Amino acid sequence: MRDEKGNVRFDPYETEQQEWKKQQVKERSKQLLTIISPVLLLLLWEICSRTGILDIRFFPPPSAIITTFFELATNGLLWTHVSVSLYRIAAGFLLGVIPGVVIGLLMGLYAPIRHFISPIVMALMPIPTLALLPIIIIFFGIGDFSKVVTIAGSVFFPVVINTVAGVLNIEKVHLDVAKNYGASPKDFFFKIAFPGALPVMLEGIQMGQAIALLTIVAAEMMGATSGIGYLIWTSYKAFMLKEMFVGLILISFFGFLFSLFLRGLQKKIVPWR
Amino acid sequence: MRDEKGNVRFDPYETEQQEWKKQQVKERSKQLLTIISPVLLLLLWEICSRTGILDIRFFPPPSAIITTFFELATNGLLWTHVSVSLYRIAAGFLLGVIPGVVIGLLMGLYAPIRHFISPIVMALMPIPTLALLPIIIIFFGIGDFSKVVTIAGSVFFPVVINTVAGVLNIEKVHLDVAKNYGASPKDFFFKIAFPGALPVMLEGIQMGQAIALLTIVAAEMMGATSGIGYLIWTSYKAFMLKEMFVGLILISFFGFLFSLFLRGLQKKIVPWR
Amino acid sequence: MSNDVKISIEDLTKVFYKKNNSVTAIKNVSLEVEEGEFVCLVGPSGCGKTTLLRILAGLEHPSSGQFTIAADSDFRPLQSMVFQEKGVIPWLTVEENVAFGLNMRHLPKEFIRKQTNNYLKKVGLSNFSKLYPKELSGGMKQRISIARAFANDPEILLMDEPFAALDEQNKFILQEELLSIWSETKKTVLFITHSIDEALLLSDRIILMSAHPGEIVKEIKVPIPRPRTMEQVRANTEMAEQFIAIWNHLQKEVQRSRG
Amino acid sequence: MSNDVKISIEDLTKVFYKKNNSVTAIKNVSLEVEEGEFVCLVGPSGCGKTTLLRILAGLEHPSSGQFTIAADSDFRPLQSMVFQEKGVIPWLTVEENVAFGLNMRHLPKEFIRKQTNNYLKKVGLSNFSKLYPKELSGGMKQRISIARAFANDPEILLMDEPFAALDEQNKFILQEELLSIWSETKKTVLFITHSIDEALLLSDRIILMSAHPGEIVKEIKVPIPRPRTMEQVRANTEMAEQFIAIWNHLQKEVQRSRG
Amino acid sequence: SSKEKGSTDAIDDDVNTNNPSGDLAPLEKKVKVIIAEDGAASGAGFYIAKEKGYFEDYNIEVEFAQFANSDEMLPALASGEVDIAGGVSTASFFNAIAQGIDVKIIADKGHNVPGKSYFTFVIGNHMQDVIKEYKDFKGKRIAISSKNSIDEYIYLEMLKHAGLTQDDVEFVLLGDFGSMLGAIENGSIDAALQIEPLITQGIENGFHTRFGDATDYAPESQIALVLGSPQFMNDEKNVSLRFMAAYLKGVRDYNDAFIKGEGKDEIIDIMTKHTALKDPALWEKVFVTGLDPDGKMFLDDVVKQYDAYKANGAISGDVDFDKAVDTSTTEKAVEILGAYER
Ligand SMILES: Nc1ncnc2c1ncn2[C@@H]1O[C@H](COP(=O)(O)OP(=O)(O)OP(=O)(O)O)[C@@H](O)[C@H]1O
Ligand SMILES: Nc1ncnc2c1ncn2[C@@H]1O[C@H](COP(=O)(O)OP(=O)(O)OP(=O)(O)O)[C@@H](O)[C@H]1O
Ligand SMILES: [Mg+2]
Ligand SMILES: [Mg+2]
Repeated sequence: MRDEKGNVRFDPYETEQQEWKKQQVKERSKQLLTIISPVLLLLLWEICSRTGILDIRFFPPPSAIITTFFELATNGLLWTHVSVSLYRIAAGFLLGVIPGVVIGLLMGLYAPIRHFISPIVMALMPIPTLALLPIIIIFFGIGDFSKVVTIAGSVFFPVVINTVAGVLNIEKVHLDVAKNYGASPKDFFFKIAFPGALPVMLEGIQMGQAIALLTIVAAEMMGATSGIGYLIWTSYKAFMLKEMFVGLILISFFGFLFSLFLRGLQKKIVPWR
Repeated sequence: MRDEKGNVRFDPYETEQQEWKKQQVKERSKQLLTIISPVLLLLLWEICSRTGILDIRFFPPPSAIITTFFELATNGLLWTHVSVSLYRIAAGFLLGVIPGVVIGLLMGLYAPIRHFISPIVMALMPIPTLALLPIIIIFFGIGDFSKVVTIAGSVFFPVVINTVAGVLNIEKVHLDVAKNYGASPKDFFFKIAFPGALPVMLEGIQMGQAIALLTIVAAEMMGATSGIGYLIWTSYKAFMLKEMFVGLILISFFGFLFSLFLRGLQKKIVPWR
Repeated sequence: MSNDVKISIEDLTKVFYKKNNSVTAIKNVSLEVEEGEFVCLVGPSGCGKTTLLRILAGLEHPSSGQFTIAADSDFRPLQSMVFQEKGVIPWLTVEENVAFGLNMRHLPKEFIRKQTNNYLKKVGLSNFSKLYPKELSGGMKQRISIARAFANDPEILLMDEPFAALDEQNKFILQEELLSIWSETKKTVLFITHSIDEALLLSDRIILMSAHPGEIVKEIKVPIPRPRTMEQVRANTEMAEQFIAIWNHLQKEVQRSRG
Repeated sequence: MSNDVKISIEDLTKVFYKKNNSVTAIKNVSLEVEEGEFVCLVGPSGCGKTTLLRILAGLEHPSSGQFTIAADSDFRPLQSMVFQEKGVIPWLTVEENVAFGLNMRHLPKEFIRKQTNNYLKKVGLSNFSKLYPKELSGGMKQRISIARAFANDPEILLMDEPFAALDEQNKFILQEELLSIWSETKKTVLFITHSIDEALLLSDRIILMSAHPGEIVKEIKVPIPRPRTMEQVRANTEMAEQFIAIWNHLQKEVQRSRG
Repeated sequence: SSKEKGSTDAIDDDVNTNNPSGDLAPLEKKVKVIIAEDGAASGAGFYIAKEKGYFEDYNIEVEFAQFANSDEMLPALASGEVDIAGGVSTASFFNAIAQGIDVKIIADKGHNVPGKSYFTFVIGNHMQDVIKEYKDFKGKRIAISSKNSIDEYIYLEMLKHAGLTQDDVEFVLLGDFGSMLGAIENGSIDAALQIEPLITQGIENGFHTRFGDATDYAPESQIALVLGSPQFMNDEKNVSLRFMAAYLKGVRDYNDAFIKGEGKDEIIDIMTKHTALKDPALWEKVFVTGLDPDGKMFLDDVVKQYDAYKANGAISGDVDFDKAVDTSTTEKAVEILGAYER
């Protein structure tokens, strides 16, 4: 395009469209990277264990692990493990989140409760689940419930801490609004405190989800007869590393899935963010 | 005080001073609660195990645990365990935090790196430490270093994730300021990206500290000959529950201490907050 | 306009006491506001305007002195406050925000719906009623805050610099809207502002305060008849004089409190 | 004041292209600013003022057209921007913030120290040099932003509503300070504001823009001699006319863009 | 650690009573041997030999590396991180060998002494009136600490002995023995295959009572084995021979103490130092691990166990026992020390 003076002129709209298209290509190549990187990692692993850079006895190549995965999948055992673990994770997660939220809200709203409970939370939090297993067995036996409790125990702490932080971080002006418009304690709780704390609370819940998965092996170490953690632990103890890696990859897969799921849920639950 | 009309009048200054004093008393009683609550818990435990509500064989009363603590302390063994574990925690913590911060900053600053690495981080994060122990032993042997690596591995993830979040959360206007004033890449990194990400990063480090403690038992389950985790594990296996509880209480104590320490450090490191 | 006293403030003092330093925010403030009057409170920053309003709003206790708000009806709340932009509650939709006061009073659903829709229409937000505040501009958020307070139908309205964060053009549009709603409802309003133009445009009476401790030092009746326009305010030479008078007072107070 | 052209903007257009809707932020903007001139850009919200400034500041690329900033000296940076309050970097002390541009240019330490102290004194922040911004009021933060830009000694200064967030009294104090520093340095300034009073008080020339797409529709020379005071601006009837003219233009543009 | 080991050329097995050990000459250079341990009493031979200076006599320095259980030692052993380990017979162990992890089975590290089994069944107090005979296990919940291992093997032998099938009882996998105490106390399980000293401690604390004796149905079960890393056994024969000689001396002292009752106090002293059982009085009560003074193992039983795991599908690949079992060093050491007088 040339203007009256004969200079080359560019249509600004076209220029920006070109720019935008370039941007889009870049964007897509980034997304591609996200898919490529795990594939690349697996490929590297495959090559390393085939060429002997990785000890094949300890690191069976992904192809072998996938074969094992299909074997386990076809004989149906895998689904038992997966469904049992998912049930325990879900139940443990809920059993940790619900009291975590309730106690967290109470702590956030009432300073004496907060001052009373927080040192206990601080003291109990660093105690590793692994060390609590015997105590859990004594109290809750060896059934499914003890696994659920184990998971719940580790989910509880991040949820409680973030819920308290969430309540304390509610902007003062919103408390003023509630007071000025005469909110009753009940209304205050449900219309201000709970939704106000929700975003930070959900961060804690997201963390709780990660921890629930991290705990499943410890939870299913004892008294279990199935579950992904059981699969990992017994395979490992029987030196069936391919089976162990199937379990690890399953956990990693579910971790990924749950994260995405919770992020999606978060958008639904806090649409105002 | 009475004004000219004979009404009782209050000196506003005095009224507020009284109010303030009342507030102070309240404040102090809250602090008292914070001290009372763990004491109360221990007392309850003592009473329960003395009256048989708690099975004394599984839950030795705190008094007995304290006696054991002093026995272990006087024969010097305890200090070996504590110092060895503290060393491992400190080293593992650093070994997790430093790469976590560096990789996190790179991921935050360079989108392609972020897109490439984040799926790997997401996939590896849910894998429980417990299941990684054999792999760690293969790579790093059974010496102290393998324990340090175990701890580092679990510290790494929260730090990396929060560092990325920290960088991405830097206010756009600060990036504009840097660009407008012609910051070089190096200056940008050290004057904007790093300090800008620091507050969120420190949250991740705080979380990493908690996880380092949670991991110590798993880390010292294998190939260790001392350490608090070792103490807990071997005492438990030998059904020496008093010793086990000494270990648990030590962990809980250090967890408390580290939290306070890091909170203090945080105030020093980010004085602008 | 009747001559009944609606707000009566008597010798109000507020001291913020802390261990090492205590601040007397307001000192011996006495003021009467008539039913239906629109009063602006103007004064240098930190002179205690917000503190006074918060005491009236029940968000702060006075250290000494008292105030009364005359109640015409048992069903009405005594006062409602128009907060700044940030006072809009982000997790409630536009509609829910406007209905907030009514919901807190657990009025009949149908009544709430009608009242809310009515005020949504008045501030031009009917089409946005289901949106969350984050999707709205600053001016629209401020409209929510105003609608919320008016919808609550209180005896008096308290406003603390509701338009401070808006740009000049938006500010004026909202000022006009506020005046139009106010003239329909004839509420008694106590309004804080730093903007002399705003005070001149909106109020029947301007109360000038001194730098801290905040005391009332002067009252100015605004002489222009309503409805007013900004052009009138700017063109009127009497107003220009008033402006400069207030301006000089504030400059002096600011200098004094800095020096 | 020389008559050299300092900023020359030629037929600048900026389109924000998105998949479904594209916005033409500014369209065919041509403008010349003389050396040492103080020019205010006034226009309805969303008309592309910020976009234009960001292009000059090198923070955005134009879609078509070009601009040049005449450089007197090789050592000076071409432009520096005064950002709003939030542009003050919270993890740098007041001093470090003011020295930011100089530090980025890695000038000699001693020079930086002198230049920084000089401008800290000019904006009255010498006593606060070691504090972090969070400890300062909004007005003081804005002083940092101004000192930072002036200390950098650029060919031209770009300011995007630097005083929008301040209250009226503080705003005026800062306006006076800005004028005093400006009159010492005689920098070329391009200043965005929504406040007509501000534009009348500060500028040599006011450029009026239309609602989007942003085009320049009118230029107004401000006739009052410097130094000016707010009293003069308010008392002067010619100014009052100017005010109302601009005011009406803006009201019309706002109505048009809403309709 | 293997790089610093002594020469590997010719085996120096000359016996000379003037040597500090009274038999083989000490190594020219001090050599460090790392032993993987899990704190079990079956490591007695190592502890005693260390404390009584039998290793030192040969200029061997030993270092113990603690593991939670023996399976976790295998990777460390195969990669040469440790030289010696105690292995409990498990599918994992055979699997590792079958998949190319080269370890050598060299000597006995634990078997049940008839009538005094250190690894046997216990029943909860709530079962005392219910379980009188082995067949009464029918319908009960029995905890075993691992599958496809000596534990399950003994369990299955017991069921066979009781005339029960696996479907007749409820199998519970409970990862470690400590947890069995809690589980049996609160009634989550009815019986458990428990190990000393937890058996005795559990009896003392009233959690459970011993039920029968494992030698009733599994008389010659090889429970634990001493394992050597292939490098250590093949390339450092001078060291491994001396190591084994010292170990056997330790084991013999142990037998002297617990079987013959000679020098018991000193041995108990050593045991309290190295194991988690710190109470000397309790050592008088526990049924100690049987350790053969000549290092002999029930090899037939090892093969039988292997076959059982294999039949269970728990093993992929095959173990060549000729390659995996290497008792030559042990036999040579016995030759040098002379047979133990029982
Ligand atoms: N909660 C509080 N604790 C201590 N001092 C306070 C508190 N609230 C206000 N003050 C002090 O009281 C004085 C008056 O504050 P107030 O906010 O009422 O002023 P203002 O007139 O609203 O100022 P602005 O125009 O800046 O909004 C100030 O000196 C302030 O520092
Ligand atoms: N990065 C961007 N992407 C898309 N559209 C943009 C972007 N930046 C600005 N715009 C659009 O360009 C137009 C002009 O915006 P700009 O911020 O320049 O206006 P303004 O005159 O500064 O407004 P205000 O007075 O409110 O500051 C607006 O319609 C805006 O929505
Ligand atoms: Mg105020
Ligand atoms: Mg703008």
